[in-house]
Amino acid sequence: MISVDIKTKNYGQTRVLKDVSFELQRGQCLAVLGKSGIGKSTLLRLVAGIDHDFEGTVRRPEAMAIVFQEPTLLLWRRAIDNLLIIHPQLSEAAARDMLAKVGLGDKADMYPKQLSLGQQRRLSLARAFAGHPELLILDEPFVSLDEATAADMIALTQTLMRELTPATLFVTHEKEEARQLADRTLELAGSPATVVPDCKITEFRREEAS
Amino acid sequence: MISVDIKTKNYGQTRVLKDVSFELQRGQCLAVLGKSGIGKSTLLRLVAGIDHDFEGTVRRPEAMAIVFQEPTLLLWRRAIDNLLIIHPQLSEAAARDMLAKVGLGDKADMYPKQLSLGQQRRLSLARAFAGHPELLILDEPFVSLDEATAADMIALTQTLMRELTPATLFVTHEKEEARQLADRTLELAGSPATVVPDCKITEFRREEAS
Amino acid sequence: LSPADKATASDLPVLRAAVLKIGTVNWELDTIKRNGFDTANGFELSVVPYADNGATRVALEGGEADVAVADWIWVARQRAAGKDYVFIPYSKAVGGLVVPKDSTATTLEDLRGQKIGIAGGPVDKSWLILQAFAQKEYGFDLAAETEQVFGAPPLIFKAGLSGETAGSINFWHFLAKMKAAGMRELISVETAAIALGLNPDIPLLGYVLKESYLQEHPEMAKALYGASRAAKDLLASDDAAWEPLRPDMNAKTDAAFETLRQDFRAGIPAPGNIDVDGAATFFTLMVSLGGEKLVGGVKELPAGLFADLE
Amino acid sequence: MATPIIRAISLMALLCVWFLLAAIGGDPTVLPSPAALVEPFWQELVSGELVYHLTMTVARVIAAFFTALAAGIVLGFLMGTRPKLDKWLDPWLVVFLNLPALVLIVLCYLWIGLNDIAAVTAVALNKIPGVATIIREGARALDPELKSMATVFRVRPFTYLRHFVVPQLAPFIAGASRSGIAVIWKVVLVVEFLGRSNGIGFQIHLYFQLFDVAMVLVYSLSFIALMLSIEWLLLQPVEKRVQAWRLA
Amino acid sequence: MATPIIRAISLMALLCVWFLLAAIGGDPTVLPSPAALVEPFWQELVSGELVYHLTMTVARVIAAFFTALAAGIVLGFLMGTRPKLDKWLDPWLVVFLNLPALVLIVLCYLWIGLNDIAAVTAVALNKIPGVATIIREGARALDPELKSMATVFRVRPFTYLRHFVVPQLAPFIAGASRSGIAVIWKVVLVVEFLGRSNGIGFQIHLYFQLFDVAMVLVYSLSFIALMLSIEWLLLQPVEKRVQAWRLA
Ligand SMILES: Nc1ncnc2c1ncn2[C@@H]1O[C@H](COP(=O)(O)OP(=O)(O)OP(=O)(O)O)[C@@H](O)[C@H]1O
Ligand SMILES: Nc1ncnc2c1ncn2[C@@H]1O[C@H](COP(=O)(O)OP(=O)(O)OP(=O)(O)O)[C@@H](O)[C@H]1O
Ligand SMILES: [Mg+2]
Ligand SMILES: [Mg+2]
Repeated sequence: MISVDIKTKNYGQTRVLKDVSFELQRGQCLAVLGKSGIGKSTLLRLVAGIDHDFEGTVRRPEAMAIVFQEPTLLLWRRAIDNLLIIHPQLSEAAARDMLAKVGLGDKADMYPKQLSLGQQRRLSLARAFAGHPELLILDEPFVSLDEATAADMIALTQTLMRELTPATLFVTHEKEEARQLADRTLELAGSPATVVPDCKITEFRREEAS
Repeated sequence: MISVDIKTKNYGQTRVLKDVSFELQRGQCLAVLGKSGIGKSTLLRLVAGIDHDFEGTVRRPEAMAIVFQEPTLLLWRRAIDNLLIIHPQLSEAAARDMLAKVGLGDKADMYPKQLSLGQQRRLSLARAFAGHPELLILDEPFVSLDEATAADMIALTQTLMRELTPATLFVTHEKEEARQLADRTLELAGSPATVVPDCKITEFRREEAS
Repeated sequence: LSPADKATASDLPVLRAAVLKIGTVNWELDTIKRNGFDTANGFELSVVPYADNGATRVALEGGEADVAVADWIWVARQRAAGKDYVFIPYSKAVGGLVVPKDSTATTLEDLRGQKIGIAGGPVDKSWLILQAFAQKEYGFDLAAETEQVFGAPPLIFKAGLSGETAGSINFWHFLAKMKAAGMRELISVETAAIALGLNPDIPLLGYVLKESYLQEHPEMAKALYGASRAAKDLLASDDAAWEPLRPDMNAKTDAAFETLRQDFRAGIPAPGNIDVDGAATFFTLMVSLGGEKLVGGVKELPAGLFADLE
Repeated sequence: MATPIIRAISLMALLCVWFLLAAIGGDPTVLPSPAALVEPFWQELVSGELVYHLTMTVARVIAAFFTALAAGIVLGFLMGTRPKLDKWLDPWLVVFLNLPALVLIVLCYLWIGLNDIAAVTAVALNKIPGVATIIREGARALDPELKSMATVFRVRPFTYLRHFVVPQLAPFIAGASRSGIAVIWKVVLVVEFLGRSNGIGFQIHLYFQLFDVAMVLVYSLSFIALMLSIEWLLLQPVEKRVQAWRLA
Repeated sequence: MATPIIRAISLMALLCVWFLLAAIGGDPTVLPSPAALVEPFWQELVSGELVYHLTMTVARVIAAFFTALAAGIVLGFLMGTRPKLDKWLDPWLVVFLNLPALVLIVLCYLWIGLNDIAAVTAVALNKIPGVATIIREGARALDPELKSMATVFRVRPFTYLRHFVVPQLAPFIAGASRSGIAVIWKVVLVVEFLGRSNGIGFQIHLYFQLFDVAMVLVYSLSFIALMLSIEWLLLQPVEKRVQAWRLA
């Protein structure tokens, strides 16, 4: 359903990514691992179609949702409006419901700057979950959250993945998170970064099964 | 050396903090725990003297350094200048050295937006460490970093704490991090948030010793 | 200047004149300087050109100039408002109303329901006199029954030529150009004034000085008047005296140059003091026509308005 | 202190300064004291002149303002977001930005005729480049991350403009409108004295020719009073709502 | 395509439009074709008139521009960052923003005298409120988080202004300067025809009175040509450096 084949991605003179390719079917979840600054967010931006300046091809569905590494909210619109503007087909009740699910039931009428950073991140999560994405892209979605809240969010993500069966691509530094959510992992390493050969798309479920 | 006694802190009608008080000597490190949105960042802003709109008193030293939850960099100045502008007494060599310590040795001449988020956070850390703070305030400084990098940063922080012996106040969601860095922890809970009574300033070292 | 002249010139009182750089008064001032009529009358003329009438008045009021040019109705208004301005006649040239070459209009009445372009604004003297004339002659309310377009002189000039307006009232050197371009004078203000029983020989335009200045230089009024007369006499009689002025006259053709020279000569007033009674009649008419807007609060000609020149 | 009280005191202070200057100057024909304006003002008000000319001017200002603002915002936004287009249009912008008002006004009058369409066109043409210049800077500073977000979520163009772009441009629009309306009204004054037969500019120029400073001030200040009320009754409340998120 | 080429083509296109309009209009006294300007231009250039008047005008524009910009930025910054001060000064700002240029110019001339100090003062006074209005919006939009950062690290006021405030205000300053210099030059034109005996404004008005559109255009376009070169040789390179971080 989505197929990614990136030959090279440069920033100016610097080559950042080289030969990264994978496929992902609906319902599948791929975790992207790699150390800070390796090129994970860059990869996600290429996949999402934000950045077209690279060599290679990406096939992606139309309906996408994204959680950036930073919340990226409309600071001048209330929390609830941040959902409704992005998803015009969403009813207000459904939006409030979604806010409640991420623990922001009582913050619907606040401006983003009136929320703590963790709350802003959850708002950004709610925004991604409120649509019907066929491809869900999450860039470190659960940082800045305490353990309990993070667990809630992971559970919520799992529910969503089960209900809507999007293809999911997500970045994390926590092996544990990857294990809980992902079918497979893809680790980036090197300079320019490329897929680590020996563990090329490790398949957890199978691993676990074996 | 620093003494904090906050009676109440309101945002508009909402009371967020109530009766939070503690003291901290030079060389000591206090970890602030609590779930997302409880009021940790708010507390840090009161202690840092950014927000004066509260009831209570705070005594703090002059020389402070802070790492905000978000990088908060001068986007229009190169990485190295982000250190030199804030610390005019710093030599350029020292600044480059500090950048190398946080793993940004080759990124000195980049603008912040050319860095990955994790790199930006490390730049923000470098900025805090480059001065001679008597009070060091860190708001979730090690998120968005992979395990190895995070460990490096924690080690760096420990070195700095040993050399400069600032009083340190830091927020984290990772119990493990708190254990590594902090002498004591302070957990916030409730609404309005206040110090959790039973574990009022748990003292790790003593715990460990016992 | 010869060295001897220079020595005397520096001893003479200086009269600073603020004038519109393209104004006709420049022709006279130029002639005065060129022929030494100023030093001959015991002063030295220094001309400061400005690009706008308002600017010359600001210069006079602000003390940067000692003399400017205006009509005496304006001066009367200022005098009534407490300024110590006095008036020395310069020109009686007045305008008229011109219509396009192929216009069928023969009298003002024929302009009924049409547009008239007016350069001087609603209190333009020519416009006021023509209104009175239309009223008296035909019982026709010119202001009410035509549409007026007030605008900058060049725009009125152009609108007149293009036929956008059925009639135009403009400043006289523009009128000269309009006539040179084939437009026809429907009626001259002079004709209208005579019909209204006014003395057409009363010069409307003149030099304005401050009494305070004249107190310091008591001879200056007569000296300026003397120099002005000398220049006029020369310009009236001697075509050659015009040749050096020609580059500044902005006359593209010989015909235009001729018209300008003729009109200037026609505007030279008779020598001597102004006929105060005639001026008073004129002023009363202006008060009744222009009202407060034109003359301010005054109803009668303020005393001491005209400098004594004899 | 309550805002209306501050405003009143502040204006009073301005009035006092004026009284003082008038007293020091000592020449009511140069700067009449505020008290000396009451009568002429009343007179013009009762005669209906003031209201008539003010209405004409305001109508022109409004027409030109909205034309210039709309066109300027669109142009500035396009140039700010499309560097290629910007390169092509920039020379034109500089030329029209610096074309003297007089030239544009005269050309408009000569081509379109001595009428209000020409007047309003001239004023709008005068101000469009100025608005575009300011808005272009704002458009260049738009947050690229929000743009990315909109791309991924396939936000509709209109929604993008309304909820993403306009709020980010708000300070630029506010600045351009405020200083823009002031410039427009000043150009309207020129337009009116060059070729219209009514309006404040016509009156001001008339009384300036007559050197009647009191009347010039009466007419100038009437418009300023109007602008003050628009500022307080319309602009500032709207701005407060739009900027609420900053202060929350 | 290389920028200089684009600029050349773009200006050529403008020239073509003008040629066309002139041809359609068919009346060289209303809009002469560009070719008809060559001779008068050359004549004014050789006689030294053009250079003389241009120098005078440019000197006034520069003096007024820097005065207005400096004062306007300071005022706007203070009003934008101090809501209390803003409340007090806002009515004054609105009044001076909307005071007709004519009124200020005449008052300055009458008080200070018909000299260049009065002229420059009048122009600067005319533009300060406009600059302040735009900068105020920028100051209101300053990032409070960076301010907090500066507070904690005890950044010196001068450093704060230079490295925190100015870069954030840069788009507003750029917008205010560009549109500001254009307005200033236009007001200088008025100032010159109302009370100076030289400068482009003096010449333009003069030739307008004579209905010599060719000369009016010669003088207008000389200044515009100067502005284009300043734009290309000075402003745009500076802007490019200042905004480098956005494009990196
Ligand atoms: N300006 C504001 N106005 C109203 N409420 C606010 C404002 N700022 C913060 N709050 C509220 O105060 C509470 C505490 O916020 P704070 O940022 O201190 O949380 P936190 O403990 O740092 O959370 P996190 O771990 O998510 O960063 C939150 O519930 C937030 O909604
Ligand atoms: N605009 C740019 N210009 C130059 N280099 C860039 C630019 N953007 C990113 N980079 C570089 O590309 C590399 C990859 O960045 P990216 O944001 O993809 O890292 P990441 O894997 O997401 O890291 P993190 O875990 O810290 O978020 C980094 O080394 C960064 O410095
Ligand atoms: Mg990243
Ligand atoms: Mg926080």
